[in-house]
Amino acid sequence: MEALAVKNIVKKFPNVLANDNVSLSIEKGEIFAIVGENGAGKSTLMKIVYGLYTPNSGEIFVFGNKEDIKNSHDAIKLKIGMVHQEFMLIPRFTVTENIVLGDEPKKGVVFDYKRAVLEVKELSEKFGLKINPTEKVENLSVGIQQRVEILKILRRGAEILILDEPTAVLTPQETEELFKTLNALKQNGKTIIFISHKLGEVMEIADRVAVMRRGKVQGVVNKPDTSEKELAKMMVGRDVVLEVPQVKVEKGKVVFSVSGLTVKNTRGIIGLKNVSFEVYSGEIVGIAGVEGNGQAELVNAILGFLKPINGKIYMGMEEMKFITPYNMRTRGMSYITEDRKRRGLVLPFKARENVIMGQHSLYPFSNKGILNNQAIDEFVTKKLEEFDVRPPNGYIKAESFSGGNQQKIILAREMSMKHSFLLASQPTRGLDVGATEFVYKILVEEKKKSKGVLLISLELSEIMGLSDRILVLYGGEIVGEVMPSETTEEEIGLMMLGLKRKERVEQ
Amino acid sequence: TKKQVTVTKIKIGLVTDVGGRGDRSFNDSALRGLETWAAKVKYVQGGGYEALSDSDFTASIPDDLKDKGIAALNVEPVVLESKVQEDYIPNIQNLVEQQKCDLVIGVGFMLASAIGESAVKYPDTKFMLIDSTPADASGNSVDLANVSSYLFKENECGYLVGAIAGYATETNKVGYVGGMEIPPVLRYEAGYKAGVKTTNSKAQIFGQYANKFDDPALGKIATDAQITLGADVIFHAAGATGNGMFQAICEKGAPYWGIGVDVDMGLDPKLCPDRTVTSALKHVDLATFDAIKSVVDGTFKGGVTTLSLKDGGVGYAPDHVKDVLSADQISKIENLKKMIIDGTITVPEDPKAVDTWATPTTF
Amino acid sequence: MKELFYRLFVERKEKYWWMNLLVPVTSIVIALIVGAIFIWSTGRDPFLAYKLLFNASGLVPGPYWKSSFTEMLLSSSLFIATGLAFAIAARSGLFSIGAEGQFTVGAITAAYFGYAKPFAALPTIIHLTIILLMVMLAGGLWGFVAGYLRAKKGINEVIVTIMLNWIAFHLIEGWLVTGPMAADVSTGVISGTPSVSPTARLPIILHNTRLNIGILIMIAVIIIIWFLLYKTTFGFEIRAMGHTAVWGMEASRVQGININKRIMQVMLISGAIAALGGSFITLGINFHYPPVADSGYGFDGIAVALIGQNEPFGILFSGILIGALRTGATAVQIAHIPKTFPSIIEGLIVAFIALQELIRYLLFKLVKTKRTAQTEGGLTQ
Amino acid sequence: MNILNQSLAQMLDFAAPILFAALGGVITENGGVVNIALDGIMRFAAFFGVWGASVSKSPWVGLLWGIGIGILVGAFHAYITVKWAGNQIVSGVAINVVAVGIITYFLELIFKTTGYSPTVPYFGSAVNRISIPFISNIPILGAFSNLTIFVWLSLFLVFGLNFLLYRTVLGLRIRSVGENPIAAETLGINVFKVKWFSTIAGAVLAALGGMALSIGSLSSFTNSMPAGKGFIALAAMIFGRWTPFGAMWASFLFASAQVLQFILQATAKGIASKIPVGFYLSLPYFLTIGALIGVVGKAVGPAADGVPYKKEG
Ligand SMILES: Nc1ncnc2c1ncn2[C@@H]1O[C@H](COP(=O)(O)OP(=O)(O)OP(=O)(O)O)[C@@H](O)[C@H]1O
Ligand SMILES: Nc1ncnc2c1ncn2[C@@H]1O[C@H](COP(=O)(O)OP(=O)(O)OP(=O)(O)O)[C@@H](O)[C@H]1O
Ligand SMILES: [Mg+2]
Ligand SMILES: [Mg+2]
Repeated sequence: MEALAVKNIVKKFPNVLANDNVSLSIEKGEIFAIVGENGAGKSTLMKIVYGLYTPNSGEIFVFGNKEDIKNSHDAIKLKIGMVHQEFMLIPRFTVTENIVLGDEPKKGVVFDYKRAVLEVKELSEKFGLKINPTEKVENLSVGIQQRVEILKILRRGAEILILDEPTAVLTPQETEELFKTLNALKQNGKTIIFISHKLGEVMEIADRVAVMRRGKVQGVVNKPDTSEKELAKMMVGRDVVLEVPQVKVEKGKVVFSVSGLTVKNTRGIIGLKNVSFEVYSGEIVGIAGVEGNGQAELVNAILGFLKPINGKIYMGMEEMKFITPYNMRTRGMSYITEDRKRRGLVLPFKARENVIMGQHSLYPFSNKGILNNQAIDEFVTKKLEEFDVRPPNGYIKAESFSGGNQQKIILAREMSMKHSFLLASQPTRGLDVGATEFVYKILVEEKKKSKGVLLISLELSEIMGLSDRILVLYGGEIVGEVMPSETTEEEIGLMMLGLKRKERVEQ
Repeated sequence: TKKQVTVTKIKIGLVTDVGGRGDRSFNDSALRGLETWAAKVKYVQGGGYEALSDSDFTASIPDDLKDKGIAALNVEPVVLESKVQEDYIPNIQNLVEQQKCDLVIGVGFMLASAIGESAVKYPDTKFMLIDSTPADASGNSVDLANVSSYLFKENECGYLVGAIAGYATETNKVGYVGGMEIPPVLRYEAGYKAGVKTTNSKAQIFGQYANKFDDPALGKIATDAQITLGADVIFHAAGATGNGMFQAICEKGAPYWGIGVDVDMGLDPKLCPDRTVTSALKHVDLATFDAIKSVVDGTFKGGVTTLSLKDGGVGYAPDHVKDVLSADQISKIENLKKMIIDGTITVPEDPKAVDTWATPTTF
Repeated sequence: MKELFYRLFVERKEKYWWMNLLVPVTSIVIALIVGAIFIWSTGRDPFLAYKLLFNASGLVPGPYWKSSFTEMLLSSSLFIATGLAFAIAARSGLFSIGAEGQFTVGAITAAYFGYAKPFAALPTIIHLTIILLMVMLAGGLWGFVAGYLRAKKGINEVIVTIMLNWIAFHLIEGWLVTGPMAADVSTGVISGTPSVSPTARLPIILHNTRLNIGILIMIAVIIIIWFLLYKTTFGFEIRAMGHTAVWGMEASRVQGININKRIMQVMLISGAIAALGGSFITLGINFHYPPVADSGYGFDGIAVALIGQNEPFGILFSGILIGALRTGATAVQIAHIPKTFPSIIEGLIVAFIALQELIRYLLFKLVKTKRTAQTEGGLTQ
Repeated sequence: MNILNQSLAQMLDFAAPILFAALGGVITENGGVVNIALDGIMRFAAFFGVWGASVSKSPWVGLLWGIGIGILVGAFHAYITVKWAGNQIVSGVAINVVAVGIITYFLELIFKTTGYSPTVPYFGSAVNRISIPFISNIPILGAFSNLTIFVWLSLFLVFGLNFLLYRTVLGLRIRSVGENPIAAETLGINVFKVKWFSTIAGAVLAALGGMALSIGSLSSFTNSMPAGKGFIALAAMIFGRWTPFGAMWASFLFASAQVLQFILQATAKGIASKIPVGFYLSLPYFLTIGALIGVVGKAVGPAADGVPYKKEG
């Protein structure tokens, strides 16, 4: 039986045709994957189904009936649930409040919080998704937040579950957990639409896969009839190699180091405990770990957003006394952020302004504080081409670029800045295969240019493929230091979960 | 024929200070002199004027001015209110150039420079200035042939109401609420304190400034604070801020008394007539009327006129004085009044001088 | 000039650039129409009211044009000052309601250095320069306090600026003007501070009017601020801060902008500009600080900045517009309309600026079919 | 009654208008709409309350009129900021500016003055007070022995609003909309309806604040009302971290400083009497800043406060 069908959906945005006559049909009880480049129109299509966008034309059928879904309320009534690419959670609310919002148990007008907590507890037990109902969401790791999102839609009895890039922020273990849940839901007859850039996952979980490109459906394939490679090619239009060629570069001197770093996070809890390590020029040091084990504290301490209660940070040999992004950058740090919209870009600024930001006060971009537009334009044009930003027009606002291209703008900026040390925090989060490949290429380039790179990633394969040395963070401590050639994903996985420690390898 | 009448009418322009129409104080008082008395009209809804009935006209003249020869003068009023200081000069300019007024009245000492400058610029127009003499560019007083200034001895009427307060208080504590520390208000304060000191040397005086002429809520809590401290007679010279004083007095009722300022507030049913023991009167209305009359009669002269107790330009209102003071005390007040008129007593103008001021001992 | 042209017509060409000009103009027209209906519904003559208003406003030539036009420019320069003060803070993501207090601080500082003995003997150029510098310093400091507390202590600038307004007001009018700076009433007649010396008066640029160089100074300030915003690294940084303000200016900080320093600098500049406006009222209009000066220019500056869309040249036009409405305001009393009527128009203009989505939608509806209007002009709900 | 009780009672009386308006700000901004129009709304309602009371000779009718205009102005704010996703600050400024112009106009139109309205029956008169004589001599409690219903109402509303925001379904939804409207929308909550409600409810509370001045504590409207109290309320709301009790303490702090200031001024002796009034008068404002530096520090509002919510596409 057909659970959901969209027919000839067209959706225009002021600048793009996001969905160009899209038709798809999804069977009840299947896991249906949609893949496609950044900006292909996947999320847009799902938001239309969920009533968040109104299509310019086209029809939607739910369980065979033509439906007019005007808002999420309608969608919820039709038993459609959606986990959004960007989490739809209220950080200051508790888990329970987030889950029951919109359909609250009540006594008269009074919100019956006690009963809500009980209901959430039952629900989490029933689906095997463990959570603490009274914890505030802002205190949860992203993985647990994901559970909250799923519980939210399950509580509403959704029959059709849409998951838009649910694994982008999950650890392999968490992803495994999620897949178990999804398979169980499928056994219960639920229909699942699954969007992901990680083709391996798609191949693991999906029954059928639709490939979208530039707003159109390229094709729908049965899983057994296809392969990761073929999917990648369908998406991007060419062959994609995600394997990183191992280059060996002579290690130089220390470009960055921390010693005995202990950091309290904004909640006042110690998030990083006595961490020490060095990054040498010409090497990529990977930091592996489950999200919430000190990565954020480490990054924020390096940027000066959190003041360490103990320990020192050095750029080269120089101890950094007053740590601000400005001071770190003038001493030779570049930074790729995990949160490009909030940290990486000034969205309403044009690409050109974003590209020179940070160097804007240097010659030739400015002279005695006055901007030199000609020099800026020349430089930006060159960089946009070099980094293959599409479209290569510096006068378009950053917010109008797709996620992948936004990331390239950030790369163009950070790479062109004079630096000896690169802090790369989850540089491929949410990027499609093409863009991910590009980022990998850039990181290897860095190494070749004898820069030191600190790569923080939740993606174990990424860490294994790129790093020369891997540090594993667990509970704010470095619980192991290994060389990728001498370890396995399993071993690191165990360390990440705090089940194993490994001494520092002496060189 | 009606048209002819309007053409021959003398036009009188008036610029209010920022307080504007309806301040229940000297702007309104000046407007009474111009609109009610000189022009015999009533300001009505939708703007404009309508004729005033004879009975209303008579009723509008207070008892102490009945003998001042107030009668309609067949003039046409043009009133411009000022929103901010910066409006004074453009308003005067408008009245002179566009409205072609014969006399332009500036209400309040804040117009001193504006009138001073304009009088030089328009030597053919006559000006009247209330509460101040005209000022030149450096703020000094100048004598101009086309400006007639009217000053008031607020300290004299302040003194009399202070003397009444000194008798009226049962707690030996009296209060004073000022708007801002500006000359006329300071003169009131000085007179009031001197008056209290004269009739009741034991009395403690609470003084407060709200720094605002237009916030009754502040006047109310200031008064409440004084009542809390034990004051039972309170005088204000604070414009609308003082309305809050009457509000507080009215709410508390007996035994508290309020004293009004500028006009006879004991007659104003909108304030607190039942608990207004007296008011310090300052007849801006009379001064305005007199100035207009001099223009109509052709006797207008430049120079300064200072109105005092002597000529009835200031005074105190009888209101509830009889109910509070004994006959003996009332006659003493009248005595004091006489002594000021004949110069036996000189009331201080500066509150700081009150402490060292020698109080009269026999009266 | 080329740059201005570029900004107005080329850069804004995002499909329907004319919208950016048409929307404010339409707002003004609709506000005037609504105002007329209002006057008419209260039984007064809207035509007469507007005739008086515009004749006296200086916007349209008429019999007394010279004086009304110059008066209009005189008051516009004050609105431009407070408008710019709000705008520059707003552009950097700060919400400053402090122009009111900074304005009065400027006015009192100008009065002091205008009459104080050692300065009063100096030649005009030197005297004025000293005064204006001191004015900007004092106003700048007043703004800086809010900037400092925001930058160093994270204290919301809205509260601090509101409190500082009142503190300025009470200290000036409850202490300085009636105390140490009070004019000697025994030698003069004005209340408040003594008059400033003739060398402290802003030179008149049009004979027989009050129009002085204040407006020229303000135009220069507009150009400087525009240059600062769009041509310098400083402006680059504060615009970045403004754009990222919703997220605590995080992106700006990460990119190496010293936002704390910039916040303090911006508040200093903002305060200095507002104070400059305040000094004009002392040095060009009243020539002393009056005992009561509850002017409201600071709050109107917010409206001016918003009508001018926080753009320096936009504020030039909105400042002139509001200046004209104010200049014409007292004249409407001849038609027995209260002097605050122009405030209604001013508020309505601001309201329609806030409703620009609606106006865009309506304008598109005029020129296009309904469907495209919905997707391109406005939003559907 | 002792001095403490009387001063406390005065403090409550003076705080009420500020508190009402601050509570109005709390509910509006918890729903994600910035409300700098508090001052303007207070002015509208202060006038309409008096007008109603003057026409009907009953303060209760005035109260209804004031609430009515509060609803209208709130709806205007909501129409601009919610329906058309207009800039909330711009809309608030528009209301403030219009209020200045239009109320003076009305004052002249209806009462033929531009200064003050006539006095009208009000809630401060003895018949309209809630008198509890037997507690009048108990310290502190005695302050409550003779308050107007407006003061009581302001105190009850603190509890009421706290209950609404933190205990009821509607409150949960209001806060969710102020924190993350898109999330609320995806859960089927009608964000627009909630915002309309919180904006109008906030305006009604601010309207009560305006009336607490004109027909609550005084008995007439004066043209300068509310003399900047709306902005003080705005500060109190931020100071109180967007919570009802926080707003209450902030309003109390401010009002106590004001009462204290007058008492100090009145009783100043010796050296203290030489201190210029300006210093006394600015005491409340210095205290507020001092409290922010010393105790309160950084305040963080609802996450989506001030961000226009548009439903896209
Ligand atoms: N609200 C919007 N307004 C304007 N354009 C939009 C909007 N949302 C999406 N777009 C545009 O529509 C296109 C499709 O975006 P969509 O988010 O559907 O892509 P996607 O396939 O989900 O990409 P990703 O893999 O990065 O999530 C993009 O080009 C994007 O720029
Ligand atoms: N209102 C808008 N106007 C113009 N562009 C928009 C608007 N809203 C979103 N976009 C753009 O649409 C694109 C797609 O939106 P979306 O949030 O799905 O990002 P994305 O391309 O999927 O990137 P990511 O990989 O980070 O999810 C982005 O480039 C975004 O900046
Ligand atoms: Mg997407
Ligand atoms: Mg996307």
